[in-house]
Amino acid sequence: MNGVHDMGGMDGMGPIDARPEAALFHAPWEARVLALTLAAGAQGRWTLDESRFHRESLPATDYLPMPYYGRWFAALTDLLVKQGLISAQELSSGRADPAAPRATPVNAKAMVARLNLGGPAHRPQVRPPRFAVGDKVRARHLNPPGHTRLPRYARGHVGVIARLHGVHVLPDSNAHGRGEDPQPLYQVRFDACELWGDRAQAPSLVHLDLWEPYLEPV
Amino acid sequence: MNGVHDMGGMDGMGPIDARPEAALFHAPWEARVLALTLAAGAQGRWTLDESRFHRESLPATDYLPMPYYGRWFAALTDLLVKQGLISAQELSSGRADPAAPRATPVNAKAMVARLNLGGPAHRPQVRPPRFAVGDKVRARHLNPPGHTRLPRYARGHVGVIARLHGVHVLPDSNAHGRGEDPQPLYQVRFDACELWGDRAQAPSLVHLDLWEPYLEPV
Amino acid sequence: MPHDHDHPHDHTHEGGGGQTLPSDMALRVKALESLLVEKGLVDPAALDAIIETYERRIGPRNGARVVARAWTDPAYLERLRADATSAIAELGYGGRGGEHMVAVENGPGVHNLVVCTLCSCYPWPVLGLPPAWYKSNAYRARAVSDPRGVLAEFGVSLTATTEVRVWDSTSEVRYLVIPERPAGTGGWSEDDLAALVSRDSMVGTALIPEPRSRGRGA
Amino acid sequence: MPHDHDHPHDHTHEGGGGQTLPSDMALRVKALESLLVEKGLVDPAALDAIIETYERRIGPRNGARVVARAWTDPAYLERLRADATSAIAELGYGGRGGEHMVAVENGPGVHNLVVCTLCSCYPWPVLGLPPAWYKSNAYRARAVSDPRGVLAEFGVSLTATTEVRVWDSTSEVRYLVIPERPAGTGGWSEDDLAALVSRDSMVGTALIPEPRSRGRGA
Repeated sequence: MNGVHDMGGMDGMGPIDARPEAALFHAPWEARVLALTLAAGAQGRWTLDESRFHRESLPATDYLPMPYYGRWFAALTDLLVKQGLISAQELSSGRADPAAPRATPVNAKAMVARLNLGGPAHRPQVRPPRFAVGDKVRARHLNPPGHTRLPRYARGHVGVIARLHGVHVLPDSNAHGRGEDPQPLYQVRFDACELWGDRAQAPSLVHLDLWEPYLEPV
Repeated sequence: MNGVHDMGGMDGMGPIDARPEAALFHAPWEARVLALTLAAGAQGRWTLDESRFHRESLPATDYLPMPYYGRWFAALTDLLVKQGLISAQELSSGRADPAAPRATPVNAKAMVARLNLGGPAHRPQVRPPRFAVGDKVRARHLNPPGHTRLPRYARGHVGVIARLHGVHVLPDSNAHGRGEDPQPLYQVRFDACELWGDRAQAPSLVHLDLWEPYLEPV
Repeated sequence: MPHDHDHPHDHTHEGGGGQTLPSDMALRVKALESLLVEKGLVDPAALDAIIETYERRIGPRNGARVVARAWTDPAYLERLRADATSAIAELGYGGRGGEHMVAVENGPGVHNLVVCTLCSCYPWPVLGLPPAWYKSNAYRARAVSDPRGVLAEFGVSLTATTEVRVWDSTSEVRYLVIPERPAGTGGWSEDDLAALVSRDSMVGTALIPEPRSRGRGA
Repeated sequence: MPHDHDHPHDHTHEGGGGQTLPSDMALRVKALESLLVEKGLVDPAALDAIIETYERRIGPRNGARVVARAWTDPAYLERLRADATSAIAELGYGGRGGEHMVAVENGPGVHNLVVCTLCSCYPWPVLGLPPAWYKSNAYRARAVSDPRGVLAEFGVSLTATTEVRVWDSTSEVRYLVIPERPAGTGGWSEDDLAALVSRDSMVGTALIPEPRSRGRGA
C-alpha cells in the first residue's frame, strides 16, 4: 500500500532529536505494549508481516503523530479482534466473556527461548535465482493495495544486484494469509543520483533488500 | 518537495464524506481566513505559488489532520512574518508596533475588481515548444526540495501529449522568488495501467498538466 | 484496510502550541484580522466584499448556465470546445481561479472526474468555492487511483466499459465537466435546463438524473 | 522549510475517540493486559521476562563485543564478512530480529548508515531495542535522501569525498555497522575496545573518537 509509513525521501517530517535518551521506554506502558505484542504474537495467530501491515494500515492522520508503541498497541488490538482472540465487546468492557474458551499462554521460560531462537525467514531454494551479482535491474512500478516492502522511492529506478541473500518469505503474500511464497531476495545497490536526481549527495549509495518479483531486468 | 500534500494514490486517507454540506463554511472564522488570505495577498508581496508552497510546507503531522482553512491560516501567518508585513512580536501580542509604518489596504471595490479580473498565468511564447500533440513523453524522476507541481505518482511514467496549453509561469521557480521562467505547459494523458499497474481500473485515463522541464522524450 | 475504529494517540508534537479547538481558531483569526486592519494591510469592508462575492454572487449556478447553453446552442458548444475561457466569458464569468478553462464532456461511454491532488484547485468563477469533500485528503488521494471506488461512494455506478477520464488540476488550468443532457428534456428552456445541473455533476461526482415527468409551462 | 513554529490545528478526526493523553494510554494498556491474562492469552511472568530481556540482557554491549572481536581477530573478521549471522552466534548472540545479519564496515573514505524507512527494523540481538530517534518519522524520512544532513544533526561531519552507504532494512536482513577502530588503541584488550564502541557508532550516526591518552594497565 502507498501509506505514510513509507517515509523514505519524504519532506516535512521535521528535525531529528539526536539527544541521547535517558531510558529505553518513555513510560512503563510502552514496555508493556512491547511485551504484550510479543507474548500475544506467540499464540501464532498472525505473522510478523501481518503485524506490520496492521501498523501501516492505521489511518494516516493517526499514524503520523502517534508514538511508536502507540502504533503497536493500536495494531495489536486490531489483530486480536480480527483473529477472534478477543471480542469487541470484551475490549470495550475490559472483562472476558465467561462463556468464551480460555487459551494457554506461553510461559516465561518458553517465551525467552523463543526470543533467543527467533524465526528465520529463509527457505530452501527450489529454482535458480533469476539475477546474479552485477546484474542491472529496475525496481518495478508496483502499487499493490496490500502490504509490500518495496518503498515508493525506489520504484522505477535502476540498481545493481550486490548480493543474493538466498530465498526468503515474501511479505506481500505472507501478510495476507496467502502463504509464504518464498522468493529470491537480493541486496540491490542504487546510486543516490539515480534515486534523488539533483538533490542527491554524491558520493552516496542506497541499498535495499528486494525480492525477485519486485525486479525486472534492464 | 515530497510532502504529504502530494496525495495522489495514497492509501490510508479513509472514506470520503460525500454527504451534501449545509453551508460553504463550517464556521465564520473559515470565511474570514479565506478573505484575509485574498486581501493580504492583494498587497502583492507573494505569489500564489509561494502561498501554495507555504501550505504544503506545514509539518506533515500538522498538515494531515488540519482543516482546510486551518492550513490557509497557518501559511498566511508564516508569509506575513516572513515578508516582514508583521513581526513575530506583533503576532503574539496581537497589537501593531506603534513605530512600524502603516500600509494602504486594497479597498472593497478594488478587491472585487481583482477577483473578477484574476491573474492569468500564460505568457508570450518565445521559442517553439519541444513536444507536439501525440508525442510520447516520460515524466522525469524529479525530487526537488522546493515547490513543484509534478506529483510523485506520475514520476517515471510514460504518457502522451494531449494538448498544448501555451506558455505558463513555472511554479517551481516562481514559488521561490526566482522569477516566472515561463515554460510550455502540456496536458499529458496517462493510461491508468501505466500509473497503477495491477491496481488500475481500466478503462481509465489520468490527465495532468505538466511543464516542459518535467518531461523527457521517450 | 483493517481499520475503521478510533485509535488512541498522543499529540505530543503539538508541543507548547496549546489549545487547538475550533473556538480557539475563531479567536486567533479574529486577533490576526484586528492586527492586519490596524496595520493597514486589509480593509474590513474588502473582507466582507470577498465573502459576499463567494457566498452570494459566484457559485455553481454560473457553471449550470454554461452547461445549459452548451446543451442548447451547438455554436456555443463549438466555441466552448475551442476556447472555454472565452466562451465562459461570453456569459460574464471569469476571474480568479478561472483564468484558463477547459471543458470536458461526458457522453456515451465516457465519464469525466476532476480533482486536485496537490491542493484544492477548483474553477471558482463557474462553481464557486469547493465543497469540503473536494478538499478532503481522501478525495485527493483516491480520485486518481480509485475513481470508480470514489464514484461509488457518491452513488454513481458506471458500466464496466465506460472510460473514466480523471483530470488532476496540477496547473492554473481548470476543468469543468459538461454532463450529459438527460433524456426527456427536449424543448426545455435554458433556465429550466440550468436548474437541473448540480454542482457535483460539473465536478464529475454526480450524474444528472432524468427529470420526473411533471406538468410544465409551454 | 519555512516552518519551525507551532500551528493551531483542530483534531476533529479524533471523533468520539475521547482522551488520548499518555495517562490514558497507561490505563488502556493495563486494561488490555488484564483482559489477555484473564483469557489465558498471555502469562504475566512472560511479559516481565520479555521486558527483563531487553532492559538487562540484550543491548548494544553485545554488538560492541562483535566489533571488538572483529578489530582484534582477523580470522573472526573474515568469518563475519562471509556469514555475519554465524560469526555473531559464535559470541552467543542471535534470535529475534537478528536471524539474518550482515556486517558493513566503515573505512577510509567509506561510511555506513542504517535505517528502516518502512517501520523500524533494527538488529535486536546485537543492539537491543532501537532508540527513539531511529524510530522517528524524521530519521526514517531523511536517512535515505539526506544522509549527510542527518549525520550533521548527530554531529558527524564527513569529508566531501567520503562515500556514504545507506542500508534500508526492507527485509528480515539486519545490518550492523563495524566502525573504524580509533587510532591510539594498539594493544588494547578486547574488553577495553568494546567499552569504546557506542550504540550509535554501530548504526552509523556516530564515529568513535580517538580515546584521550590515559594511564592504562598493561
